[in-house]
Amino acid sequence: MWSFLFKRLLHMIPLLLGVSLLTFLLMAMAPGDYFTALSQNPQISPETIANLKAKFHLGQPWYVQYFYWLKNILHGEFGYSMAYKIPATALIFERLWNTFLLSFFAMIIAWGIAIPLGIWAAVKKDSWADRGCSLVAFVGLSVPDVLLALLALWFAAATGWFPVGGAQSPIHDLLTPMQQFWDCAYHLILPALVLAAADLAGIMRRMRSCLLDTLRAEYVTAARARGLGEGWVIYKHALRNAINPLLTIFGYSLAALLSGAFIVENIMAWPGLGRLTIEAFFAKDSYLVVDCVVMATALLVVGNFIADLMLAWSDPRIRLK
Amino acid sequence: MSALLEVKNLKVHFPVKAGMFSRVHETVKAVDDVSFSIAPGETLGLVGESGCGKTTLGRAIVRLVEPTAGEISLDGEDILKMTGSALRARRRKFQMIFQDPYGSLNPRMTVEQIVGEALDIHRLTDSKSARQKRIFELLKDVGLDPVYAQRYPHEFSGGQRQRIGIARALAVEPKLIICDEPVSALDVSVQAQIINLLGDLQQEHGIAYLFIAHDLAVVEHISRRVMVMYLGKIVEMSEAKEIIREPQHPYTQALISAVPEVDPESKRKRIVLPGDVPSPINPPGGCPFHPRCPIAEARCRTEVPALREISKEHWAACHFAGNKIEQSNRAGFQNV
Amino acid sequence: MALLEIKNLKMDFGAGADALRAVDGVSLTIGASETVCLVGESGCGKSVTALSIARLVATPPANYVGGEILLNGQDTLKMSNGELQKIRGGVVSYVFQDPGASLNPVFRIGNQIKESLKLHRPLTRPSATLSPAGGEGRGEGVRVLKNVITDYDTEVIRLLKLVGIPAPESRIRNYPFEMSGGMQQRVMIAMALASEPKLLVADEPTTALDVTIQAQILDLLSELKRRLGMAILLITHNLGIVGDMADRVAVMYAGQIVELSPARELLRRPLHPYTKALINSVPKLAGGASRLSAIPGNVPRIGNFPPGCRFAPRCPIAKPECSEKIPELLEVEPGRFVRCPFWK
Amino acid sequence: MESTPPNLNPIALSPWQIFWQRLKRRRIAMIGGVILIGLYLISLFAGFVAPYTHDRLDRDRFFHPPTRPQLEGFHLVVPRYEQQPGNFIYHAVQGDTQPIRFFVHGEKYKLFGLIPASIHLFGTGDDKYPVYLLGTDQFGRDVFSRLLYGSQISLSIGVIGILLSFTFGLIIGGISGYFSGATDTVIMRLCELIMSVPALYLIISLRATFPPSMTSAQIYAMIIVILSFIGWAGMARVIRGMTLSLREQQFILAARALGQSDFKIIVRHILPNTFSYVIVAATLSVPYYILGEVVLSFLGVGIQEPSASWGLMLNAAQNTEYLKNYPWLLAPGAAIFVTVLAFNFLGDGLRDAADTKSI
Repeated sequence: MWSFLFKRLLHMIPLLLGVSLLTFLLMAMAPGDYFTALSQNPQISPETIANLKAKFHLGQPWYVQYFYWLKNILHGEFGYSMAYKIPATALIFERLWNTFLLSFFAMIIAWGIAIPLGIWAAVKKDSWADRGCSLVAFVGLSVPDVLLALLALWFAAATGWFPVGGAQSPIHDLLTPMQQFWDCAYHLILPALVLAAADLAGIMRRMRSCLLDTLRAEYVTAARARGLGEGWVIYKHALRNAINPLLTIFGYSLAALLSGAFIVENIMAWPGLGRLTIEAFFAKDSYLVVDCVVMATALLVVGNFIADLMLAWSDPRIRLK
Repeated sequence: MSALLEVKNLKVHFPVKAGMFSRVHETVKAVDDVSFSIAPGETLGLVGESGCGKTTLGRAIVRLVEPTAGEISLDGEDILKMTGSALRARRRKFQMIFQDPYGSLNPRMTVEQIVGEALDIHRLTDSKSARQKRIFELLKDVGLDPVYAQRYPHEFSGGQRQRIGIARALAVEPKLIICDEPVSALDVSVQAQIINLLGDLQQEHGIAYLFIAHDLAVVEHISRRVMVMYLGKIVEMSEAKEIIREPQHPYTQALISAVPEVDPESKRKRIVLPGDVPSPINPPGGCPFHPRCPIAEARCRTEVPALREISKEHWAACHFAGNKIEQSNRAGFQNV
Repeated sequence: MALLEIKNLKMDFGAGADALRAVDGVSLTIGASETVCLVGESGCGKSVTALSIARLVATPPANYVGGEILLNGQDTLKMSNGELQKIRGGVVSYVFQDPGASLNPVFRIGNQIKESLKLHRPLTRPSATLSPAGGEGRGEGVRVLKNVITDYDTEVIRLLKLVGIPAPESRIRNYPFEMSGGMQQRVMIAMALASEPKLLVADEPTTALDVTIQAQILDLLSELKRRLGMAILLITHNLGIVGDMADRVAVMYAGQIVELSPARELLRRPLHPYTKALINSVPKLAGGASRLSAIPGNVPRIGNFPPGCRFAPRCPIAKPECSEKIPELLEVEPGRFVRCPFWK
Repeated sequence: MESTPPNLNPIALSPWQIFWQRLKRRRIAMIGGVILIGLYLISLFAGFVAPYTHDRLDRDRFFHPPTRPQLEGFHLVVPRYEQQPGNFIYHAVQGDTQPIRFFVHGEKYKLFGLIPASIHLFGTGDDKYPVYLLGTDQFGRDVFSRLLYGSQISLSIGVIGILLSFTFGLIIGGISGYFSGATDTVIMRLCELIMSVPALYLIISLRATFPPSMTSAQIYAMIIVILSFIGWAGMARVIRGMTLSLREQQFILAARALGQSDFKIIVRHILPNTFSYVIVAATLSVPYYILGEVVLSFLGVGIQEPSASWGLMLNAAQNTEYLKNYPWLLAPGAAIFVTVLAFNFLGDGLRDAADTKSI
């Protein structure tokens, strides 16, 4: 098992390097840069721009820039945001944390509802409950994130029950820590729900089909033949095995979640990585875009690694081979 | 008698990737130094348990698996040296029939297309009508009504599918057919049909067979000579009748005694071998059979027995060939 | 009273117009400590008949149309789920064809066996080990008194030893995939025996195994039967196994029993044309004959059983009337039943 | 010894015919299919069905609410709407109506982008009595007409994107699986790289490599290129997996034993056996391409004004004030929903129909 995990861990490094290289290359191919816009500003002297360019090695070929960027990363520096005029590190990590928070809670909500619902639908296969779930799932699968987020925004604006966007209220800094916590939760709940709703249907259907598959397995018949109760057969023997394929699709679900978060952040003004990416994109703040993409990828890769960890823990065939 | 097929010191080794950095750690010696020959029109039976390398051996002969070392000559030509189109052209001479009647036919092709493909590859018919005539002929040869030529495989039963597979192999008029467990997936009452069909076709066309199976009774019934394989090696080879009457190798003796017997009068004593069929990844040293052998001695653990001629045309790879296993020991049974 | 009495069992797959009859009027009895073989080719209904004893066929799609399955005198077809769970394992245990698939891959084998023990033979405090004398059925007839155990692990190890697994103390912590097919089948047998059943149903227990391993498992089964004295219903397509194991044999064809007879007599002198043809179509070691007498045609699929005698289209002695009326299963000699009016 | 199959169907059915028969029995899939055919037909004839062109501005009627046609005798009529001075609140004027007429002359458009025409399916022929079935947007453009014009972009991007990326995925995956070795390793690492970046982040990075302002045709092509660049990887991986397992199938071995060439084995044996999977996967993936365009245009980096696309139209709805007062601006969202739902219905039915060994 340890060698398996170690191998997976080592696997992440070339992957992240590859992704950063790819993004860097794409950014280098992008026409114009931050300074194109800057140089059109008559208030900024060409010398200032030249200085800035030199400072950030922008005159150099892209691969040289990449090595400087990489070197900085190894020192924990994520470069400098041209648009924000601050070192990117703090910015990135704050936004990363927000995206993580949003995705994490959305995931908890989605899996927390989808798993029991999927089990219920599988156990009550072909009943009205199953059909109802499957219809709701169809609708859920088909509502685009964009529309859902807009509807939530509309709902918030129409009822006033939820904040219309943002991660905290303007007076956040004046609140006591307890109040700050509730303020955060209050801002988090609607975007997290939207994100979860988009993800929920897929997981539910997967759970249902995985469980149905294992319920057809011969060891389930064998367990019944031993006189085990139906509940025990389903919840111990079948479910325990149905979890493994579900864990392997965790990665896909996480990727969808992060893309969904990108949309939700931008519509509901949640200050996460996705929103930062778009801001940086429009500002031609290319280092920041690269940082964002690498960070989002890292989040996904680490998520997949955790899924592998759980799979190895759950499935002895992987753990012991 | 000049041989049709001559296999000399054939080895098929597969690397097993294991460990952290996928270095080659171990090799599976699926086929390890095997030599034999088949005369034209003859049936050679090959029997062994799962994982003994019999399927790999069959596939290596038709070059579906690349051998590691050795020589395979067919009609005096070394087919291991051939590549590309030369090999493809030579494939007319040797064909294969597969075990799984469901997996061996492309589900998206009609019977006519399946059999016709063989004709097309080697351009065996020069007109559309000749092609169809030949396909109908082949279907009749294997006992199928040509009316069903436009049907898809899923409409046929297992036995009928196996007939289609045989027709496909026959289409190129091969001299040798490797039959890889052709009846083991079939119902008992259908098995006999296929066995008889193979026998009839051999009589009619003079094809030689290498007949691979795990069922000794089937192999013995259809073959003139029989080889017994264990962990990649031939442990015994002789005429079929002789090997049943006078098995020399203890493994062969156990195998024969383990065949369930329909006749209630014949009370052969069942020899129950202890232990499992070992994995070919780490075969035991010395004689590969020694951990399960009831008559093994110290010598068997270290010294690999050579395949030697015990009596005329009867070969066995055992230091104590001919010694009978008398006691039927209760395998792995412990008193509780 | 026989241990198991199947009376005129009829079972369909599907219902209404789409119903396909899979088992059509099967009657079979098994006495205590008797070994009965159910022989037939694929799709003849032998496995579903066997699974029906503990009602393990899912309904739907299966649909019991008629008949009774009396186990210890009680009809399992009428039992509630609770009662069924008591007899499953408790009275009748199963061993299936593919041991790799019938063991749960994610649990250690020791725990899987323990699960059966906990269910059917819960621990008794040492002080209470004095069991009431000689009670076979306590009250309801489905309850059977079991040997008392005081420690699960010891019992698991004893069972593993019983089925001939070497070094059972270390094996109990193994997962199924760490064992060979033969060892897995031994574990399945140990699990079936854990609840001390009266009847062991073995559904093609050696079909997925190698010949030498098959010999081991058959040997084990006969030895266990000799020691423990339970009844065995052995499902197989291999007539060779019958001679070794069975007291009586039932031969099934297309959902019906066509011949039922003491094993040795059936093999020595089969009466039904299908049984005869089946025996003749199997190659025998040193049999000599250059040509097997094959049965023409194909095994009929469920839903496509021919009218009248179902074997008639493939039968060498069929007469025109065979295709019209389904013949009865009649006792033609003491203990020998044949479903063919022309058996002579 | 003749062995004729006694259980054979009287009619020979090809695997495709069986597939179709199974599909026909799934009502929900057929509903999805019919909806899709309808949507694509309407989109094809958008210029004719839409009463107005996508860029016609009605400067007198910003945020006009959806027109409510009424039944007057045997005629469908639309009322005239009057604007409250000073804000965008409109009221129907009672009694002042015009009948809706069919096949009316209206603005010029080009059918299929080629044939000049000016006949519209319906309209009043009088600009004082506009038919704004779904209201107008902030520039006074007819949302319904824009929805139809937008469908041309949104719906076609899905299909063209799928065709492109699946063609690549099929070829690359097939090659990778059949030949294995170093080619395989390189291709699979590349797929992994692409798939390990959350899709939208990659889309934005790719978008950055194109100039910010392009013609609408260029933007259209760019979106397809971007989406296909991301889409081929997943397909290639799956096809490779299927090829690997098919390669070991005995009918492939049989073809090799017969001396069939590698190329013909791939074309005749391997690819046809992946088709049913590919069709199912393609149907279920079209929504992702449609949504990809929606998101890009919504974020303002895709289709640009004055062209119409569903994502771009939704962009206007992002303003909470608009959203609260003019909810008809969400109409494109409903259109996306219906389209995606129809694809999911059809795809699910296709999957069920294909999901057996006998095909």
